[in-house]
Formats: sequence, structure tokens, C-alpha cells
Amino acid sequence: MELYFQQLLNGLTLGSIYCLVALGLTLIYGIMHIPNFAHGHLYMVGAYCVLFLCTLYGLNYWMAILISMVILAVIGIIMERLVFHPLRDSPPTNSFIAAVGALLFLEAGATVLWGADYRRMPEVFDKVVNIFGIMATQQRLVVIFSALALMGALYLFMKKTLIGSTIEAMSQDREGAFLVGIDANMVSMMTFGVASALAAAAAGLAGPLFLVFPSMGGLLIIKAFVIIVLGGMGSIPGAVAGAYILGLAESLGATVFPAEYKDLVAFILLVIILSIRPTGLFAKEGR
Amino acid sequence: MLELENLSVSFGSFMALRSVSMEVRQGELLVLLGANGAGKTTLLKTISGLLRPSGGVITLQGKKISGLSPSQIVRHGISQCAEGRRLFAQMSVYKNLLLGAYTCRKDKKGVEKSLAYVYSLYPILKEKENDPAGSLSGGQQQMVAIGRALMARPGVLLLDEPSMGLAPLVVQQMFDTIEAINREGTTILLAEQNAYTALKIAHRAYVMESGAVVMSGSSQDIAGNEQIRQAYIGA
Amino acid sequence: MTLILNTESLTKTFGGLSAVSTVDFNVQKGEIMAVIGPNGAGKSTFFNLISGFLPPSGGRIVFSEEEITGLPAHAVALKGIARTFQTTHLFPNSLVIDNLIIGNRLRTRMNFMDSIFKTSRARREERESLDNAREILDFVGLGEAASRPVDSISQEAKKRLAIGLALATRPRLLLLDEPAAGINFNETESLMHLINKIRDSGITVCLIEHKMKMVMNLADRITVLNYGMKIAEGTPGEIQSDLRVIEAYLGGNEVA
Amino acid sequence: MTPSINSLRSGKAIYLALGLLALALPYIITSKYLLHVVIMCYMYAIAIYGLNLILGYTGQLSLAHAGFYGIGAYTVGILTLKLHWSFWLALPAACILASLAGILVGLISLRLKSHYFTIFSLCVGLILFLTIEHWDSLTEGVRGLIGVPPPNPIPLPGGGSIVFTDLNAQYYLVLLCLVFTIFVMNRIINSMVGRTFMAIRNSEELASTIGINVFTSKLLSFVISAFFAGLAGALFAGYIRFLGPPMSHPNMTFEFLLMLLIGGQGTLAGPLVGALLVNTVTESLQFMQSYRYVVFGPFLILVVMFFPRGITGGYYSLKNRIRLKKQPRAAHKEAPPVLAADHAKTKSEELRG
Repeated sequence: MELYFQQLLNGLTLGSIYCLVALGLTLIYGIMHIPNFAHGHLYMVGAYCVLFLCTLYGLNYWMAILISMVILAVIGIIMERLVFHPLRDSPPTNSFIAAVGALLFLEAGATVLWGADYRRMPEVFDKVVNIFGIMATQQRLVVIFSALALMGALYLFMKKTLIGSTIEAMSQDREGAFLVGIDANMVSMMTFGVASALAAAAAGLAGPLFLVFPSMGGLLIIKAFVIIVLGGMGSIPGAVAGAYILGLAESLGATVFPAEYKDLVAFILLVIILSIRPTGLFAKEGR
Repeated sequence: MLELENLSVSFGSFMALRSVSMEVRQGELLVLLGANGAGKTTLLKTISGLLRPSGGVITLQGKKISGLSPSQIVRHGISQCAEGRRLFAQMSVYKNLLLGAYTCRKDKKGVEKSLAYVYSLYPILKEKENDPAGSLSGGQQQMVAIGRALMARPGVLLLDEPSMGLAPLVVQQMFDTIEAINREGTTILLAEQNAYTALKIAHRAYVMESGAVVMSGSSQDIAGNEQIRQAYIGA
Repeated sequence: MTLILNTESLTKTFGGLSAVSTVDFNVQKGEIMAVIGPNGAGKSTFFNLISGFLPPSGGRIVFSEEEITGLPAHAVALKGIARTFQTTHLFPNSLVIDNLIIGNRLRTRMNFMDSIFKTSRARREERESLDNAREILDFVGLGEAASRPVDSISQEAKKRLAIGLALATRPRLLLLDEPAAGINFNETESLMHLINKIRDSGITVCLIEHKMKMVMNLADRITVLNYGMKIAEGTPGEIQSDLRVIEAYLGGNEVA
Repeated sequence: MTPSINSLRSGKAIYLALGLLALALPYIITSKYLLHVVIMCYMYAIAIYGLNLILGYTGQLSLAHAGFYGIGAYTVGILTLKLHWSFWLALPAACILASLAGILVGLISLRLKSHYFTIFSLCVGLILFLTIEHWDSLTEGVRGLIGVPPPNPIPLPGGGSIVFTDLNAQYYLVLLCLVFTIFVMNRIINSMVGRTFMAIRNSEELASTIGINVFTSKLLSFVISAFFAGLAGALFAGYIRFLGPPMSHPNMTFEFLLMLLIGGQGTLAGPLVGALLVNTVTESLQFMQSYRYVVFGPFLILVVMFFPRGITGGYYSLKNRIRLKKQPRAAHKEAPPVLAADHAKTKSEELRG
């Protein structure tokens, strides 16, 4: 029984990280209708940023996360301007392919700059706490609660500020957004900025738990896609639900299947779901 | 106030608008009549900056506005309530209205005033403030759309077929409020298929056919003209 | 006169709203039937139902005494109904003639093995398809332009080419969705001529069109839709003087 | 439907010359290393022809391609190494197995619309990769299959035999398969079947109104595409004789994609041109090794931005333009649509009444 609780906690941790990544992906999809295959690689760059800010410059962990969120936001905006903005009118396969190009560039760039070896982030919260008999490292709790806090902040930003609402407005009716005077360029850049910052935050939070290496984004991005397809592409609540479903499915699956197959869980889940519901689990009808 | 001079829009070799000249005077309610495909929507979209003209100039109070982006045009005081309403369906009525004031969001007091004004025009919207816009009836959605366009406090309000898909009784109410909005000082350019009803509230009218203006004059003159039927149903 | 197409209380609802509701519609063999109505009246949805793009929510569609309700689009095409779209999707980088050859695909039986081994069937069918394309091209008046790239012909010629592609399937009923949309008014003459020619060749035509002068000159009968319902049906003369139609178009309480 | 029809007729001499050059190549280049590079190019080209059929001609971006390539390779590897089959039996078995996998995947995924299909195919690609990587008892996992035997010698009638430890023999085997691939592709794309694929690429809606069953046609294209990926993988197994999971990783698909796009999607010469060009450049940039994507990534983006039809496509449109200019009654150049930035009609709008 305790094993299950332990896995539940692990699942929530995983789910939190997936959630932050998938939220960014779904935001971008909602606005630009691009599956940004390079999003996981922004996560990777974010992880390196936090790692270096902590180890080389000796920055405080939280400070490092904050700064790398800013750095990544800038990188995201640059990516939007250079890669996706020029392609906004071309057929969709072209932007998919451009995203693949960006992904290859980021991964190779990281390898050139930082080498292909695996690195470990120093642990910050390494104490183990005991909650109702379940042992948990503080870091896991930090991940879970920080992710919740970030989601809350995102929610407030989207719902309570007019600027934030423009993202939602643009994804619901593009022409309507133009008509009220919302600037498409501004919203696209802001969306990429916010999404990339979220990826950086996810990377910073997950950093001490996992290893940091140039191709770390590859598997994650595909899981993030599984999540947003699960939740209906472009849907924010769908992405949150999907992320926790996948996180829990993976960690509880690990108690049933051999560990080396745990990555398969996500993809098999997707195959099953899309075979039954070709537009995702929570997708709205119509359209 | 708003002037179009030899405005042309083409899609490939197709001329959707051919050298349209038009003048919208301060404070008037001008109606733009014509059958489907006559070019009314193209004209309004071009004024709003959603389409780029291939020739001609649009000026607002002497300043050239053609070529500006849609958001700049809203800032210049022209807002449009588009065909098909283009609401943010999953957002609340309140949020939709608030986004209408996006360009003047800094002026908190002004936004509140406009909101109060829209609610006074359409009290039902106040009641449904928190409902998603998409859940409202067609007529109420149209109110949200007009209200949202008013929130930008436009000097010129462009309305594209506000009666489309609405039951006749609702259409009448819709026109009553449009007339009221105009009386309070907003210049209105109304594109409408529902000719006779629109002519009753309008000061002047232009009739379009195949992308060109074929007739213009005071509402009474136009209403009495048999040619308008010709333009619509070819009879 | 025999009936070629009729619908019985055909209905389509989208999330509670009915775009088309209980429409009884019939087309006689050999006529030109026009479907008109104000914006948002449900005309395109109606065509999409007949051509199998949308499954109806209720009602029946009968084509040549055979029920085709709910058949997918390609199966409807095989039964002998062809259609065009408001926007023409041609193969932009290829030649005019190449655009038409594929129209004969539904008449061919060859599979990829035939094409790899260039079997006699493949060769025969390719030849037939090319002949068919040539014939249609002459019919729509583009015989001269056969070997020109599509990019280089006029918008109006593209329209005729798109109609030609539908004709290349050798349909018994041709649905034209706003054939004159996107072409200039002075170019509609040749299009009307073509549509008449199609009817004279024995193909029944059913079209949606906004350009009223064209509709009134062309159609044998007209069906008027408003709010997804059929409000009138009759000859152009009858329709022009029908009060419900005038009201639908120009609004009620005529002041004139 | 593509300009290749014309160029095939007019350029027979060129093709003959190219064919002769390919035949004589092992005697022209003496460097074993260079010949090896060419063999690899041919092998990739075969796989890319498959990708070209589904992406370039049918308009569906599949990112599972390396998975089928892996299936082909591992089928040959396992059958010859563990079950001691003859390579000549394992080769068709590999192609068939890859095609069967293609049918299975296609049946589920081809109902999905553009980006869903692409994402799904990427997941399938990863599933295939992870399966190969983790199924130790069958594939030896990360260690890889070592010592796959070369193709069995073919006895010659007059005594002696063709031995495939010889580089030249391998070259001719791969060349034969490449010629076979190009032959099949040429026949397909210049037939009604190819026209059917291109009609789907153009508009699925229009294709279905002219009686094309879009789903089964896409499935056919996908399966043929998987077949050729399998063939390329099978040849790889017999030539390189060492198989590791990375060959089936989606990164491999990305490489194929890069070569295809640079060569020119939707053209007959594109895959071969792309494979030869990209590999030669890669080999000459040896010092960059895995860093080459720092250059290739942005290059890929630039290609889709400025030359969406690649080198070959660019060449054809240039030729077309010149031909048009020569035509006396050249039509007026149509002005580009003035529709401001982005508000193309959405499908739902078009379907509305």
C-alpha cells in the first residue's frame, strides 16, 4: 500500500513538470496552430541555464530559476520572430518542419557549447520528510507546490489581466481579436515568451531530480504532445488534466510493468485514445 | 468624416471592389445595401484594415488611414461589429465587453462608463454578465457584438449585417437600438441586406452591386426606387 | 419529367442550432435548379449534405430512386453526383490538361500493381482518361490552353476548369456552389453559356448563386432557403414576385 | 502532373548518361571511402523515396519513417543472424514486415487530420524505437546486433560467385535496388495512382468529390512508403552488418526529412539529389560530426521558407518560368492576393451556410 502512495507522490511530481511544459505547448498551439516540436528543447536550454546560474555564478536556486525564465522568454520570442512568424501563411507542414529545424539546432547547439555528457544539478532541498508515513524528498514537494503556484499565477494572468486575456481571445476567435484592436504580433510574441518561461521553470524545478543533457527534451516533448492531444489541443484545462493523468499513469504503471517500458506507457495511451477518439479525449465537438 | 476615394480591392484578377467612393458624414447613420456578394463585407473589412486595398485611399477626418493595421485603426476610432459576430465564445459576456475596450484599457474610468452605457442599452447583458458568450441566444450574442464594438468608444461604428440569422421581431429591436446609438452621437455605417427595415432608420444609403456603388441618396429616395429590387433579386 | 434528386425533410443541426431544417427539395431530370437565399440561409450546408460531406441529422436523400442518405462523399460521387466548391482547388503547378485527367479516376479500375507493370489495363485506362480530359477540355472551351500551366490562365478560365473537373467524372447531376463567385461581372456571360451547354448535354444542374441576374436568366426553377427552411419554390418569374422572398431579401413592411 | 513527365521524354539522353555513370562509378572513383559514401547515399535515397511518396506526393508528414527503416533492418538482422535465414529470403521478408507495420499504423493514424497525424506518427516512431531498444531478448537492446552476415554469395553459372564482402558487389546491389525504387516511383507517380495521391495532397475534399476514397489511397501511399523504408533498412543490415537502436530513432527521420526537403519534395529526382548532396556535405564537414545540425537546423528552416520545393523543385519552376516567357501569348501575371496577413477562411466557415 505504501508503495502505491509513494508512486502517487512520484506521479504528482512528474505530472507537475509535464503540466508546465504542456501548458506552454498548448498555449502556442491555441494561438498559432503550430505543434512546436522544439518546445522540449527550450526546456533543455532552461535546465542548462539554471544549472550554470547555480553552479558557475553561485546564484540562489530560486533566483536562478527566475533569471532563466526571463532568458528563455527572450529566446522564445526570438524563435517566434525568426522561425514561425515568417511562416504564418505557408502550409502547416512547413511550420512543422521548421519546428524540427529549430529542435535540431538547439540540441546540436547545446552539444557544441556544453558537451554531450550528463550533468547533475546540485540538490537544494535534499532533506527527506515524513508525511503520514510516506517518505518524500523535499524537492518533490517543492516541485508539486511550485508548479501549482505557477499554474495559479498563469491562471490569474490569463483571467484577471486584460493583457493575459488577449491570449485566450486570440485562440478563440482570431478575427474577433483583430477587430477589438488586439495586435497579433504582440500576442504571438507574448505567448511564446510565457510558454518558454514556463518550460524554463519546469526545467529548473525538475533539475535536481533528473539529469541534464542536450537530448533531454526529446522524450519530454513527445510526452507533452501526448498530453495535449489527450486534453484536446489548445485547451488549457485539458493540458492540466492530461499532464496529471500521464504522470500518474507512468508512475503507477511502473509498479506493474518492468521499468524499462515506462516510457512506452505514454505512447500506448495515446495510440489507444486516438484510435477511439480521433480528436482527443476532452476535445469539444463541432469545429 | 470618413471618406473613401476610388477604393479598389482585388483577389487575383477578381475585383471585389471597383473604385468605390463614399463619404460618411459626422453623426449620420449611413446604410450600405446590396445582395450577397455585392462587396459590402469586403468594404467594411477594408476600412477596418483586415484587407489591404489595391488602390484608392481611406481618410478619417482628413488623415489617411488605409494601410494601417487593424489595431491602429481601432485606435483611430473606427470599430467594427463583424458579420458572424466573432465573439470569444468561451469567455464571459463581461470579458468580451472588456476586451472591446482593449485599445483604451488605460482609461479605467472611461471603460467603466462605456460598460455602463452598453448595459443601459442592453440590460439583459448585465444579467448574463458571467455567462459564456457562446451560450447566449443569437440576438443576445449580437448585442454582445455591438456592445463590444461600442466599448472602444468609436467615432465611427461599422456594423456588418447585424440582422443576419435573427428572427424578424429581434431584428426590429436590434434596429431600434442601432438608431438609439446613432442618436447619441455615434456615426454609423451599417451594411445590411434587410433593406426596407434598414432604410427606415438610416439617413442616407448607398446601394452596391458587383463591387461597385450603383446608387446613392437619401433613404426616402432609395426606398422609393424600384432599382433596388433589381439589385437584390434581379426583378 | 422524372425526378433525379429529392430530399425528404432533410435536417442538419450543429450543437442545437439547425442550419437546415426539414427541407423537401426536388430536382427534375434535365433542368437547371437554383438554390438562393440570404447569407446564412443554409445553402452551402444543404449542398454539403447532398454531396456527402456532412451526415444529415434527419431526413432522407434519394438520387435516381436510390437512397444515398449518409453515404460518404466519394461514394456519392460514384453514384453520379459531382460538385464544385466556392474556392477552386486546382493543381497550381501543373498543366491545365493534367488537372482533368484525375477526373476519370472513378471510372478506372487499375491499382498500383497495374501502374508499376504498365499492364494493358493501365495503358487502356490512362489513354481513356486522357481522351476524356481532352473531350471535357474542349467542352468547357479550354482546348487551346491544354498545355499551359494553371497559374497562367485567368480566374474565369480556372472556374471553367474546376467545372470541367467535376464534368470529367461524367456525373448525371452537377452541383455548382457559387460558380460566379470571385469572377468579374462581365465574365459571367461565358459561364452562363457553359452552364446552359452542360444542361443541353443532358446533365442536370443544381446551383447556388448570389448573382441574381445570372440566376434569373439561367434557372428553370428556383428554391429559396431562409433560416435553413425552404420558403419558396418556383419559376424565376414566380420567385421575383413572391412576397415571402422579397421579405426575406429586402426585409418586411415594404415602404415603396 | 509534375514537370518530370516532360523532362523524362526530352532528357532521355541525360538519364542514359547518368545511368552509365552510375554503372561505371566503382571504376571511376578508386577511393573505397568515397564509394562507401555513395553506397550510403543510395541507401538513404531509397528510404527517402518512400518518405517522398507520402509527404511530397500525398501531403502527409509522417515522422515514423525511421521506425519502418529499423523494422526492415532488424528483420534482416534477426532472421539471418539468429535464425540463419538466407539474406535473399530475409530481404523480402523485411519489406513485407515493414509494409504490414505500415498497414497497422496507417489504419489507425490516417484518419487523423494533419497535425494529429504528424504527432501520432512521431509517437509511433518512438514506440518502434523504444521497442527495439528495450526488447533485449530479440534485438539485443542497446548493445545492438553485431555481426549480421553479408548477403549470401550468388553462384555464377560459369563457376565462381558474386561475393558481398566485396564493396563493388554491395554497390551494385544497392544501385539495383535504387534503380528499382526509382522505376517503381516513376511508374506510380506518372499513373492514375500517382495522380490520385497528388489530388489528395491538393485538397482532400476535392479528391473525395471526384470519387476518390481518400482514406484507402492514403493508406496505400503510406504502405508503399513503409515498404521502401523497410527495403533501405534491409540493405543497411546486409551492408553495415551492425545494427543499433539509434538507426530507428526519430532523429533518423529528421535526417531523411532534411535530405528530402533540400533535394525537393514532390519531385522524382529530389530524394537522390538531397541524399547525395547532404551526405557529401556532411562527410566533408566530418570535423563537425554531430554538431552539423547547428548548420543544418537553420538551413532546414531557410529551405521551407524560401525554397519549399527544394533544389529540384526550384529548378523546375525556373525552367517553367523560362518556358512561359518564351510563349508568345503569355498570360498576364496575376497579382498576388491582397488578403491581409492571416485570416484565411476556416473550414467551419466554408461549411457554414
